[in-house]
Amino acid sequence: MADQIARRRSVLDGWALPSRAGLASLTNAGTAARFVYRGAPELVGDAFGVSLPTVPLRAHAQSGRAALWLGPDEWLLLSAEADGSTLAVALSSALNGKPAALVDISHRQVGLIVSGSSVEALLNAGCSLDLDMTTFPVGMCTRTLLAKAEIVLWRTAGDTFRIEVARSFAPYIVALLDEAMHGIA
Amino acid sequence: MAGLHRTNGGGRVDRTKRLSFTFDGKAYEGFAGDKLASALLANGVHLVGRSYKYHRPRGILSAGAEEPNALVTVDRGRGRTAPNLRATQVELYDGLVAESQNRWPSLAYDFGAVNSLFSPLLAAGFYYKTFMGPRLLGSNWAWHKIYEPLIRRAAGLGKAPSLPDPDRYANRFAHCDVLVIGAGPAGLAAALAAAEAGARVILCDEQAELGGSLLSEWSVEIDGVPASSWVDEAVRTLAASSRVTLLPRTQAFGYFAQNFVALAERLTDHLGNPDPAAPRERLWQVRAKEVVLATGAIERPIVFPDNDRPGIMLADAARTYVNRYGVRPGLRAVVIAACDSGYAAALDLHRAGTAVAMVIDPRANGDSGLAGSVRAAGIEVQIGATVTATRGSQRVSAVQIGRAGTEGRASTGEWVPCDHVVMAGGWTPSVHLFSQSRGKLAWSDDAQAFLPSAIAPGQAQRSAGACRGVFGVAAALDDGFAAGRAAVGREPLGRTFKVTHDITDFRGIAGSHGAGARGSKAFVDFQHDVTVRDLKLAAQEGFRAIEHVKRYTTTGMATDQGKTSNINALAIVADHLGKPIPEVGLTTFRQPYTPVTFGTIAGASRGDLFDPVRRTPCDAWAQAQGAMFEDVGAWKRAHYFPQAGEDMHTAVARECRTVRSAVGMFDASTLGKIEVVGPDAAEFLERLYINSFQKLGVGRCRYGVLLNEAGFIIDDGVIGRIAADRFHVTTTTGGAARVLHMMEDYAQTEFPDLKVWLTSTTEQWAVIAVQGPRARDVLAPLVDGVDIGATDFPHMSVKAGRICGVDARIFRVSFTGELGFEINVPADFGADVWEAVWREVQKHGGCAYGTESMHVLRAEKGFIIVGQETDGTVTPDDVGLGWATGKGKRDFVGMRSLSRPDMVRSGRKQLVGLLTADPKRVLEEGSQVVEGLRPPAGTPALGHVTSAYWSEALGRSIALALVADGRTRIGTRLNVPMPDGDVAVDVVTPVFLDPKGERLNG
Amino acid sequence: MRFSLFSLARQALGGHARWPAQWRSPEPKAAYDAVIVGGGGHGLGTAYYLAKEHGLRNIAVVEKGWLGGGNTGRNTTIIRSNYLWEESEAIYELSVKLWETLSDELNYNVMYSPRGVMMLAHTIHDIQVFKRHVHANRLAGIDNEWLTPEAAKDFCPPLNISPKLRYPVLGAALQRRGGTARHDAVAWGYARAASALGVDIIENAEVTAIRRDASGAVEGVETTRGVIKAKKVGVVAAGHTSVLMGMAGVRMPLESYPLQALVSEPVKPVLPCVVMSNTVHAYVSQSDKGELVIGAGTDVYTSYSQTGGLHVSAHTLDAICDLFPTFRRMRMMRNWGGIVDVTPDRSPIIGLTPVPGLYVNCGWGTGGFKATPGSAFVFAATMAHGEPHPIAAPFSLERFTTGRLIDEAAAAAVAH
Amino acid sequence: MLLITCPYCCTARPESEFRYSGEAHIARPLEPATVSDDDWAAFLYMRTNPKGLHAERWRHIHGCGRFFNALRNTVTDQILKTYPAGTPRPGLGAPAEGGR
Ligand SMILES: Cc1cc2nc3c(=O)[nH]c(=O)nc-3n(C[C@H](O)[C@H](O)[C@H](O)COP(=O)(O)OP(=O)(O)OC[C@H]3O[C@@H](n4cnc5c(N)ncnc54)[C@H](O)[C@@H]3O)c2cc1C
Ligand SMILES: NC(=O)c1ccc[n+]([C@@H]2O[C@H](COP(=O)([O-])OP(=O)(O)OC[C@H]3O[C@@H](n4cnc5c(N)ncnc54)[C@H](O)[C@@H]3O)[C@@H](O)[C@H]2O)c1
Ligand SMILES: Cc1cc2nc3c(=O)[nH]c(=O)nc-3n(C[C@H](O)[C@H](O)[C@H](O)COP(=O)(O)O)c2cc1C
Ligand SMILES: [Zn+2]
Repeated sequence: MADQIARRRSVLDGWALPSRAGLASLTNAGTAARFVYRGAPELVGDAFGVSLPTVPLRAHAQSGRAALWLGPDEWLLLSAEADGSTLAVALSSALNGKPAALVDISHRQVGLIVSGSSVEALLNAGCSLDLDMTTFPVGMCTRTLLAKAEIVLWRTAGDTFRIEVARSFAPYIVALLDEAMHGIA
Repeated sequence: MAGLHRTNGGGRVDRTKRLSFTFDGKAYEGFAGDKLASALLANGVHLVGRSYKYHRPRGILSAGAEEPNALVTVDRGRGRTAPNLRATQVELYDGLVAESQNRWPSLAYDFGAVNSLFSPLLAAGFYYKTFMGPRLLGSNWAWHKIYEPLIRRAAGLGKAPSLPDPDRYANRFAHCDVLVIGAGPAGLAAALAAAEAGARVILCDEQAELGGSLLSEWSVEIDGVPASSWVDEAVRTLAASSRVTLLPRTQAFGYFAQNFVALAERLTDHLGNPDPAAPRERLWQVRAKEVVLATGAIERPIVFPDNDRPGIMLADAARTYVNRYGVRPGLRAVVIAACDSGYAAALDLHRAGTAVAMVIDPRANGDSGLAGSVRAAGIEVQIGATVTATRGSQRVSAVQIGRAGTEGRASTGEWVPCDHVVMAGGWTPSVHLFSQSRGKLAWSDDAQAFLPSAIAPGQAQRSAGACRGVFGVAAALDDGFAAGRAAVGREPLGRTFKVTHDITDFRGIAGSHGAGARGSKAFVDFQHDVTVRDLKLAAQEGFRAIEHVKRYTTTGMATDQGKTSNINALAIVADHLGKPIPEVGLTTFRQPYTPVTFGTIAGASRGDLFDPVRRTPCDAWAQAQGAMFEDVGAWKRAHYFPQAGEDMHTAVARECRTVRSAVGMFDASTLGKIEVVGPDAAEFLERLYINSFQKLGVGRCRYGVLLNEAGFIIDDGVIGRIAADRFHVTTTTGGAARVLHMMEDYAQTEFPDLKVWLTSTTEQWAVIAVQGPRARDVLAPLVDGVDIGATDFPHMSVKAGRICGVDARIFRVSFTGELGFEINVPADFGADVWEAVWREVQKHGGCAYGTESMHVLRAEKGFIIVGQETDGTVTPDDVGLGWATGKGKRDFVGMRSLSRPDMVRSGRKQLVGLLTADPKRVLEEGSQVVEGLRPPAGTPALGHVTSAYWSEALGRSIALALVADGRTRIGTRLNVPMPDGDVAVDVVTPVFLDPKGERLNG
Repeated sequence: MRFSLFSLARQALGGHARWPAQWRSPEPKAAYDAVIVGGGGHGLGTAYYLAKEHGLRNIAVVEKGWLGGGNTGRNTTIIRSNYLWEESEAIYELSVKLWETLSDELNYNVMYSPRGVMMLAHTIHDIQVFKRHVHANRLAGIDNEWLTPEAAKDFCPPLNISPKLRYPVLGAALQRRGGTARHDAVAWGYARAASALGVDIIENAEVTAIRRDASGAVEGVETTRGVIKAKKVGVVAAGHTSVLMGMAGVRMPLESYPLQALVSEPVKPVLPCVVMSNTVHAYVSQSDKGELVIGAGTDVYTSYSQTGGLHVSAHTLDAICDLFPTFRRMRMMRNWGGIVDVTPDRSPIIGLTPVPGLYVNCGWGTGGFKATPGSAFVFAATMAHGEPHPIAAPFSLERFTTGRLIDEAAAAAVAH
Repeated sequence: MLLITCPYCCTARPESEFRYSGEAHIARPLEPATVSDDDWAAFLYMRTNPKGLHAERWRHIHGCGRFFNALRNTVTDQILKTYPAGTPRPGLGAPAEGGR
């Protein structure tokens, strides 16, 4: 029996996340349970508590859980709980034997919250999408690029986005947004 | 600082704000709002540069981006040096330090001017014809040793900075409904119209102030107010709208497919004391639904003999200096007017107090409506006359007037003394961006210019104002307004602006107006010193395509890209060939419109932002231990862990020894991992890999080899079956993304019938390899929920269990030949679990080892590294992996290629081991293997050394090599020729250690 | 008229009025013994060597635009022969040997400038690959040497060898005989020399069809300036090869991509050699006129547009600025593109085709300028004799069926 | 930077989100083992490489991850249609999309 229990250490631990007064700031979204679900959306049933969006580039979110459309057979399931094992069991048993794939990726990536009145300009330093509210409304999500790193970008409020990024790319994203803060006004 | 050359008031400079600056070390003063050029002119300085080839004295020709002559270096110190800036664009700030270029020892006394003596020799293309002999010391000797170095030293304008650039550069992607480029009357009106309709508008102009040519107007009134006040009001209106982005100091430099336009914004160069942390420039990458090009037109010089002396200037520039900057460039002017802007300039100069000696109009029937006003001002106007010669060493002092059409003949016309010559050759619409967007240009006889015609497919744009030949303020405003409305899908309103004192004749003339007497030069391309004679010589020598003329004479190839010269050059060539201009055609417009700073394009990509630095969860520990790292793809991997006093070789020897004798731990987190899930997962892998997977039991692993369809190895890795429908596939570090992409390709497009899904889990898991006879002892106290004992957990199996209380996938695999495990834990636990394992490892006298030891350990076992033993030309059989091929498989990716003739021939290179006769000698990777001793140059190689190490376990060097028919050569001696002599090697099987694999069981 | 300092001086006295056209511009004849399609360096060179070495004088070069307007006039002019495989070494080294005397041979100064080509290694893998080249080249008698980072900096002072670089310079392979040449002069020099030997050079004539007789053999070409008969047709059309071979019903293992290059404003000499880095994608030298000549990458998609995306040049400038931080304030003056025909193994195709009488020389991709003289020399021999010159033989079309590829890409990435 | 309409995301995205994957409609032989060397070489290497309309494969790799096909004019780089992988090359009867 192990006499030591490992602690969790996020790749963001120890990083001073940049902000620029009044314009934009970056915060750690904190630990979350994450799954990639691939297969037919209806197979998940009610097990997740949030229905899987079938409209492209949409996220459904409700009481700490969110399902983000990533592709026609791929969703990112996010849950604001640190330990996803119960959820994993629930989902697996709902899927039991059905042709689909559920993969736990809780540690694969981290979440960053970017917000502020200049959030669009800040993100547009590296993201080439049109982030205007008319073309990228609240509730829209997509996989895309932020400069040289792939991210999932999700608008959670008018002036707030959540970025999901693979853990080894997180320092790059933070440094890039730090640099970009010099260029916004 | 009133001085002779400042007007008494007027203009857009702020006369209350004096700024001091230096040019070539001499101190001067100017006003806020001045450009370096206007401030120099205000101080009576005309000589600002030397030409490229002949080092002729040159002055300020224009007042804008098209300037070919007045190039300076601005130095702000500490790496903030910028060569080749146009003085006409450099905004004055207090303390500005500018230097002239391409002269030695000084601008006034330039030694390079001796080139003028040789100028008869330096005709177009001269260097192709000479510098080939003498052949004293072999062909080309003199060229290499004498001429080329001389030519190089003479070439170039400014000097490249010698210190790294400390500034930052920003980037912004933007989208809009309408991007308006150019903020003259046409652009402002277009922006107003689009903004009125509520559209998202970006309006950019390369100049510091919006307003374009209106800023240079004195008498024009628009809707009852002076042009300049109208501009201020229009800008205020636009600025008030939140949907409008105004970008002064921003040139649109590139127009790409699908309305993608690149803009470069200057942010700090105009400031005296910029924040050193603020970005210097910003790249805007704009995707616009519609683009309105309102880029105006550029005035052409008139080509007459010695038309390049300082003091000779474009008419529009003269008007701009007088009207916008309150500067009188000369005291006594001669105006050559082939269109209205010349007459207008005469009036403006006259009003500002310059004595206008004469206006001459080279057109036989030159009848400007303005001639009357000019005469009324008491200025003599000569029609059908031109300048046939000029005088003045560092500034024009007189011009000789002759009849137009007296080309080439010495004329005996009168000499008119002057210190300023103003020329208005006509206007060339700025179609650069339109043409870059791959729109078609058509020659207009009417406008005597190339104008935008068909728009390229996929682009949505319109041109307005002078850039499409619609001249005159009123017409430009109306045209712009209509374009702005059309861009947002509205009907034209038929709005007309009321404009007084407009001028409308901008056509002018193009071509040469006299090459002049021998010894004189009529310049077409000022910056590259291309004369009328050069152009004619090119045509005479058979360079008839305009593209050939350009390349043979270099006309239009200087930093101004021929903005003022291309049409004149074209007209001269057309005239010489007796062809109409459109038949001769134009050279290609390319980005950038004017030069763009490298840094602006590179942006934030420097240092660690050049490419993301990927680090593993265990990396901080390795850094703290003083590990040395190597780059593998974007990853930093611990290469070795030197202890005090150790170099790489001693560290690696120690690490290897420790693994073989006790235990070592290794961070394998960078290995690619793909979770392959679905009822058809096994069948899918069966079709991709050479191996069989259908029968692989749950909990078992297999070494998989992946080929491309050409039959060559591209990746490998251990694949574990986690459940009937779930595999944990590992790939090489560098191959992870490539393999996943390839798998998706086959899953989606070749085998869509299979129910299988792929998910990257590379970063989900931290992977800690524990290898060595004590590996099990290390792990035993840490794991629970799983039996890692020998019987229950054989080599090549995988189990779920817990380590340090954390759910883990534990593999029993070995890349060292020792008893080994690879622990996969969720990445956030990686660092802690690593440290826990480390504590155990230390108890057993173990160590952490890096990639170098990993390479040695696997080489001792003859395991290949994809990318080292393979190079994209190697089949499984070549490296002895034929055994891995699933028996009886009908197909897998690359299988068919393995039976192509070249794959089954004899003589293929095969993996073997090499042992040097001298056991201490470590071969060099990449060295060649041959048969005989002292091979003469040209001896074919049998193969090459792929891996070579000092093997601590064997106490000697080892090497792997790919050698033709290598397996049949086992037992023979070959030679590796090195610069210091031959190295004898014996060919052996590639497994150096424990061929039976007994150590796997610890 | 021979070119020399003497003739230049004499002509100067006469106001340069008597220089003749450098090549004749005749009307096309109805038939020739051989027609070369494509007036780039390779095509013009082929015509020159056919006339000079094989006595074939009744031949024509047919060019759709202006001579040298294809990739010959668009490339970054890097010349080197330090390739990996023996087949490649042979043809590129033949070329370098010809470059060394080409100005004399053609009586046209092509400004071959062996300033040294330095290829930077940034990873251990790079070191392995470049050392393999160094050893292979040494065995073949081709100069190529290994430099430490310090030696690399000595050779090229503005180079950044700081270990803090994102991808630090770990060493370099240097070929001192490598360098650059004046691209346009190569086309003009071959044209002038070929024309003097009787070759007809026909510009503004686009080949629109390839005629074959009943037996399937080549009979001639149709052009926008009329039909031209010939029993031998050599297609040397670089990026347009697939289009031309398609006219004869032959599918090719080629894809045509836009490849970009750019130049900075001219500055006084700062960069004494050619620097290449495949890992970070930077290729830079300084021209005789002072511009930094920078090679960018290809776009990812096939295209005949002769332009390319901004991100492609941006990617290169990122790398240039990192390797040469003093160049960050330099400015891009012009950016352009060419169309390069790329083979699966990044080696050229030289030789016979399934159509009797039809020969092809293509697939030089991003790196064929350096090969111009050698390629033309062996292709001329191949066309003259109807069988591959020994150096050309390995570069046959059949290799794609047998699998005997000459893969220069696998080991080396881009090959300028 | 081309703008490509992904048929799965139903929006136009910059080329940087995509990976080009060569000519479309080159089917992998169902029984490779029975194919001649020549035909296998044709499958591996021979390409149309047309100057004009090109049916080609793209993957929205930094988006939805799907492969799809596009009809693009290689002279103008204009993309006239995008369509799912596995469906036949469409005609161009319908007005061109992807451009204006
Ligand atoms: C940006 C860039 C950088 C490069 N850098 C280097 C480098 O540094 N070093 C190096 O060695 N190589 C380099 N290359 C590659 C090199 O330029 C080419 O491999 C080489 O120039 C090809 O020469 P060519 O004579 O075969 O082709 P081209 O010069 O392209 O000649 C082919 C000719 O065929 C003509 N043609 C096409 N179709 C027809 C038709 N139907 N009828 C009549 N004529 C036709 C074309 O108009 C063209 O003039 C580079 C290429 C580019 C584009
Ligand atoms: N001052 C004169 O003598 C003069 C000269 C020419 C035209 N005009 C008058 O000007 C009117 C034409 O107005 P217009 O609006 O068409 O042209 P304009 O010359 O007034 O404005 C064009 C503007 O575009 C800007 N520009 C050009 N290329 C650019 C680029 N790539 N990026 C960013 N900005 C760029 C220029 O800086 C300029 O401000 C006519 O009324 C004509 O009568 C007057
Ligand atoms: C080695 C080299 C150097 C060049 N130097 C210059 C230069 O100094 N000035 C310039 O305007 N163009 C220069 N060019 C680019 C040409 O002007 C032109 O862009 C190129 O030949 C492609 O032709 P196109 O742009 O007309 O399509 C150079 C091209 C090459 C290949
Ligand atoms: Zn998509």
